[in-house]
Amino acid sequence: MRRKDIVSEGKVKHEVKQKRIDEEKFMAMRKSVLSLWPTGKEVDLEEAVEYQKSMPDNKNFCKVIQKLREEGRTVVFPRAGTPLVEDEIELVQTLYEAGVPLLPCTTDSYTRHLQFEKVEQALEESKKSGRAMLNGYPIINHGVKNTRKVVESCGAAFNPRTSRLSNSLVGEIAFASGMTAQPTSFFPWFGSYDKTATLEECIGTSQYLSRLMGWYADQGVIITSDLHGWLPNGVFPISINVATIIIEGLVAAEQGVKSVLPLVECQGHLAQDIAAIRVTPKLLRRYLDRFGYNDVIIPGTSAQQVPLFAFPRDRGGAFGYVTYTCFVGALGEAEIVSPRSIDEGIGVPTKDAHVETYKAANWINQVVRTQKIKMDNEEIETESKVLETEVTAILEAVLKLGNGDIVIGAIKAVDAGVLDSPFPLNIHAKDNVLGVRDSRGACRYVEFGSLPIPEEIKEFHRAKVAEREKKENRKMDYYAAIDDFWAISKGQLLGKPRK
Amino acid sequence: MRRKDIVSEGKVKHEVKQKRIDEEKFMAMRKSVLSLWPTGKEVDLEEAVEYQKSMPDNKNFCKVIQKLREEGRTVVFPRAGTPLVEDEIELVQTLYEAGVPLLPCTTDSYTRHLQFEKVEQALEESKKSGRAMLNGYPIINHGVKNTRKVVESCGAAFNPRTSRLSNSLVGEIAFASGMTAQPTSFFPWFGSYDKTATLEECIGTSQYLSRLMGWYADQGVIITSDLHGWLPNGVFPISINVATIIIEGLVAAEQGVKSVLPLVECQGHLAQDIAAIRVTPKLLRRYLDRFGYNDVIIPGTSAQQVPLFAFPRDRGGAFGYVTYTCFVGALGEAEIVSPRSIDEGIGVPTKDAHVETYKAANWINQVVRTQKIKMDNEEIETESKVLETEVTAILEAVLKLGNGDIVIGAIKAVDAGVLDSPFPLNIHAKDNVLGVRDSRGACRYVEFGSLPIPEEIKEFHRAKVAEREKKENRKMDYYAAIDDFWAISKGQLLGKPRK
Amino acid sequence: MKENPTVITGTVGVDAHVIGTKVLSRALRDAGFNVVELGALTPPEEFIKAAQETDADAILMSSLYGMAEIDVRGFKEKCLEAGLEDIVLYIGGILGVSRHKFADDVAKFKELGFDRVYPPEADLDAAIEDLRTDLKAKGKL
Amino acid sequence: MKENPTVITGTVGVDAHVIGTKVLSRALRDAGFNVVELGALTPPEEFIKAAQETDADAILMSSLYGMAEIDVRGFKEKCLEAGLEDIVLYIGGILGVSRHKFADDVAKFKELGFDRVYPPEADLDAAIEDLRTDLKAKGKL
Ligand code: B12
Ligand code: B12
Repeated sequence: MRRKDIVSEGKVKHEVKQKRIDEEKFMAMRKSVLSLWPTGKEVDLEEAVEYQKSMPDNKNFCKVIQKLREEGRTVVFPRAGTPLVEDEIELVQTLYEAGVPLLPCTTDSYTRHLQFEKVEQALEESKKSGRAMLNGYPIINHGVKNTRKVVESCGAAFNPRTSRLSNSLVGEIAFASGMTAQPTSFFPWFGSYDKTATLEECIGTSQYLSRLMGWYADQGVIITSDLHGWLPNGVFPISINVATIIIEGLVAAEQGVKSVLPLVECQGHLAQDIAAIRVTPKLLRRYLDRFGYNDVIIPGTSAQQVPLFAFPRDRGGAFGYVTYTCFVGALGEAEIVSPRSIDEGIGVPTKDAHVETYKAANWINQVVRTQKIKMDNEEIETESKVLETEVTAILEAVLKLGNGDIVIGAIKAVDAGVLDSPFPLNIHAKDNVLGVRDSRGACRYVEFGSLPIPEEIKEFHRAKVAEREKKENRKMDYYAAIDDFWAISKGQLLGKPRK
Repeated sequence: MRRKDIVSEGKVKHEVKQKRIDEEKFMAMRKSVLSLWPTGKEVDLEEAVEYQKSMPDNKNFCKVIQKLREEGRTVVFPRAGTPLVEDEIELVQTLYEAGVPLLPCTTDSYTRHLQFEKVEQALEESKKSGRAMLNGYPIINHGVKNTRKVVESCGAAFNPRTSRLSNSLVGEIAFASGMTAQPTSFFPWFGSYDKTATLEECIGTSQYLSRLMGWYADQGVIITSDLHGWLPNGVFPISINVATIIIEGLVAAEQGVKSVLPLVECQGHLAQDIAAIRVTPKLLRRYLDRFGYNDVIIPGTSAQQVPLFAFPRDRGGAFGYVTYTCFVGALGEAEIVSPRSIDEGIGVPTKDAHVETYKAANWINQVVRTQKIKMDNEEIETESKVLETEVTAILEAVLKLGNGDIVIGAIKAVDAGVLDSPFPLNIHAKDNVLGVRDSRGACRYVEFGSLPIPEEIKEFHRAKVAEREKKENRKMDYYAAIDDFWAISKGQLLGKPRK
Repeated sequence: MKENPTVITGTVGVDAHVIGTKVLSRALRDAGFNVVELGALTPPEEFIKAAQETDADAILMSSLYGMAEIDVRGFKEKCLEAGLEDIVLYIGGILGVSRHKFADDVAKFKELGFDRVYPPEADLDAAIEDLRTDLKAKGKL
Repeated sequence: MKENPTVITGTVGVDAHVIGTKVLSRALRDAGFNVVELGALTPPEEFIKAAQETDADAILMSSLYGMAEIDVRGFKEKCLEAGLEDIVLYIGGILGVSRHKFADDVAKFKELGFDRVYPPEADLDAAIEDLRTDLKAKGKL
């Protein structure tokens, strides 16, 4: 059952540190990766670059976001993928016509586990039965020729989503097919998806894709990497997430990536979320510049609603949460919002649930952005300062640990608990930290573990937590954190104590 | 078919001006009103006062709103009513348990047209068939004894909604049954419901109910009047609505009403809507004080989403509009928001549609109010100033026309078009005015008619409209107004020109 | 054959929703029709009276409050009695209560004698084209 | 009869949703159980191995990603083969894909050999009460 032996970047290994993989090594790695499945042969980098260059601006993820920023618009980035090429074409055309200029290409679970023979069977069955027998688009089995048909079928720019195992080969096929973005994030793998992989292994996998993007960039084709960071499982101040986004950005930049898109997790507190939407790209820019990656573009920002919390299971509450997130994202002037569907708490969303969700989201986005509302108040300012101070302190500690090498630093920082996040899935994470909300719903630390948060900021958190403790006359501990974790699904920001 | 001969206040008339109806006259009027149907005999004012006084604070509309204000909460005020007493009890209990502390009691259409025999038949049929054969609760036929059972069945405070014709008798039965609020608004009747009645007739009807509330107040029982004003049919600056709310407040106060609740129509532009939520109670207070009604309480404010516009007919868009309105109401710190249901654009809402709507609304209200978000920016300030200036100018013009008598002034102002609103239903309204949105979605005048708007404010409107004209390279006229009217239902704030 | 056919508009029964019929009336006027605008809350009999008095070619009725079916029962018959056998009858708006299929409305109101039935948010330009077609067919345009 | 019965927790198959099983494990520990916490992404065989090694009294499995049915087919049989005929088997989480009735999950997983089946947002105190009851019935508490 353990698949640690199968690595998506093939059998050839490189040394994992903050250093560009050298050309020769990279080409050897590519050979190994492309040999994982016959469609790998369809990838011809030179021809792919020509193909990419022949495409108009609306097919380039980076350029589309830059245009959205210019126009002051916010759009939804949905999740979608279906097994057969013809169905996928219909799906992406429908979404594009519904006003979605940026599209994902979500792969299926077999692809994610590199089980390509099973995909073949399932495709056969899908064709025969007329029903989708896979939960996504098997991009590797379909290969470049077929996937180009999908890409060319509508005016959107594409961004595939897949697993760590399949990341490298999916990227090869996707970019050769005209897709122009993909996550190079390694912290989500570590924190949320992969139980036993070390951070070093996760970074290693990620560097391949970044290097591939870098190769395209060298030839003048800008492919965007979206940066997710370590996802907070539950109520937790966002500074670790932001710091790890920046680490991922630096790692991508070193491999030659020229466009990075930070994905900011919105946790429900308006001032904190708007602060994060503003501070994240600002600090990312600062650190990129500091290390000389001045030519790396940050085309915009995406406000995310990754399922951090249990989602409301009633349709009313679900729409409340979805629209609220869009409201905050649009007020924060993010170019993209990524809400979950209203069926999030129930199961895999139906097509209707998808469509209704995006219509509600677009309603809010349009109506809010038209108004160009100025959002500034003391709280946003305070939260911005606190976030900036925390992220800076964390990053400096990481750099120190790595002696200036951000990769080495990150690996050591995880071992030392200098990077830590609650409820991690990975056995190598420390899991010594915890967050709760304060009495106005802002996320605060209650257990700092070994996080390098400056003392005066710790005091700030403690005071806020104490305020709520006094107000509610109970301790803010693990149990309170769990109550807060459930709150959003019950239409509240603050958890009520269980009887 | 014309029912102008049947007047709800019975056959006895009073002189319509800003003067309290004298006791003797009022009692004669009451006798006539109570004789309209046998249950009128159940009303014994002295006993009713004792009954009202025996009830706890949570049954009093005014006190509930004062408490909400203290606690910094926003709640939904729904619409609901069903014919049989037992069913109505079940309904109000369900809503109360769902977290709704203020409940309507919506009457059926037969009651609204004083067709009490038809109600009797329909009640019989409802009992036999087990299906609701009336579209509301026939409060007059059920009478005081039955209705007290409804009022006592849960912890909410009640506020009946009915028509002009039935207004007086419904109030008599409702207050004797322990309900503690009702609209005394006459402008909606004039502007939206009654085609041929003059404003004088509408005010006459309204004064009866205000006097009745005043009578209760004299005995120490505070009954709240909610003030709606002249509802804008379509995109139209809110100043006429606010000015007429204040006129209604003054008329109610003169009759002895001691608690008035302004209902502010939200039109979708955040800065304007928040400005209106703040300015309306402030100006209402100022004018009440100016005329010596210092002891009249304004317990809070309600942010409304009366169906000014065609509503989105798709569920996603409907949830977008509903939650957006709640968001604005909660940011504005209104104690009540009154969104329409998500089925508004479709037809009479199902029970599920009601429940889902209120759950979404409450999600937003709770999450936003917990945060105590400070909303202040230049635009809100500008819109507040403009609104205050306009409303003051309009009210001063009305008072001048009436030589200090606000009732006479209002009647003359309507004839002169000094009070006017687009797309009126009433044949006596001038209909010489029009509104459109500016390029950021704020409602502006394009045709001022005879409205007494100060010249510099007119210039402000003209400049904003010109800006949009330039941007869109088309004239902002009747056709643009119609495009804007449809926009909200299409997920936009600004209408797009029809091809 | 007329250049400017006369048409009657209004909402029927005790329906107070006036905006739609106002918009429709203006569109008809802009399109060159002679419009007799009865406004909201118009009893069915008044439509017939107005049609007789103005020798109208069509009635374009609106209803939004869901009770149109009851309001217009027997309307076609009354038109015939009043000698309006040739008049074009249209109705539009929200013609039923609660969620329901528009196709059912069409069937129901055609049965009740209406020539054409329009859904909410109907495209008025298309409706006016329909009207021209129907009037031409009857030799009235 | 034990004072601190031993229970095994974890999410089965390739399900990575670890939060629920972490919360459940802590609640069990707080309630005095001896908890062997296997965490997320645990193959079915590992549950059995752990149960054998620790002489466990119950397995409380979680699954949220909708594919539990496939993961636990034949699990009861393997328990029997491994000599765990007496072990209490619970499962909870989101046990099917898309909108569906929880009652169907209950039927399905009881059929597959589980003693009790829990819905999303299940009340853990109640579940622990159930566990005590079942363990008592088997003379294990
Ligand atoms: C605005 C409005 C009001 C305003 C009306 C102001 C006024 N005097 O006009 C006010 C607040 C007063 C109001 C009151 C009520 N309303 Co109202 N209202 C609406 C609302 C939101 C919009 C209606 C509207 O103006 N649409 C815009 C206009 C331009 O569109 P339209 O009328 O459909 O017309 C267009 C087309 O349909 C077409 N068209 C129309 N007629 C015809 C005819 C022909 C021949 C053709 C070709 C085309 C055509 O042309 C127009 C332009 O494109 C609708 C819900 C919705 N649709 O969003 C509810 C709605 C119509 N109202 C409703 C109800 C129940 C009421 C009340 C009974 C509520 C109450 N208990 O107080 C009262 C009724 C009063 C009465 N006696 O009729 C219900 C009707 C339910 C049903 N059908 O099952 C609705 C659907 C809301 C709901 N879901 O409950 N309402
Ligand atoms: C957080 C989350 C994630 C996080 C998980 C972080 C982590 N490592 O734990 C991340 C982002 C990584 C994630 C990833 C994915 N997710 Co996810 N995720 C969620 C979400 C929002 C919340 C889950 C959660 O933590 N709930 C809170 C915990 C405390 O509750 P719980 O686990 O249900 O447990 C409670 C009870 O059920 C009970 N309980 C649980 N087990 C047991 C057992 C017993 C015996 C008892 C008595 C009680 C009990 O006790 C707990 C406390 O009360 C849900 C949707 C939702 N429910 O809101 C989707 C959801 C579970 N995810 C889903 C999917 C599809 C995925 C992905 C496949 C998405 C993708 N394509 O990337 C991946 C799967 C990765 C994998 N291999 O499993 C789907 C599953 C679909 C289905 N069942 O039909 C859901 C339902 C979302 C959706 N609607 O699509 N997800």
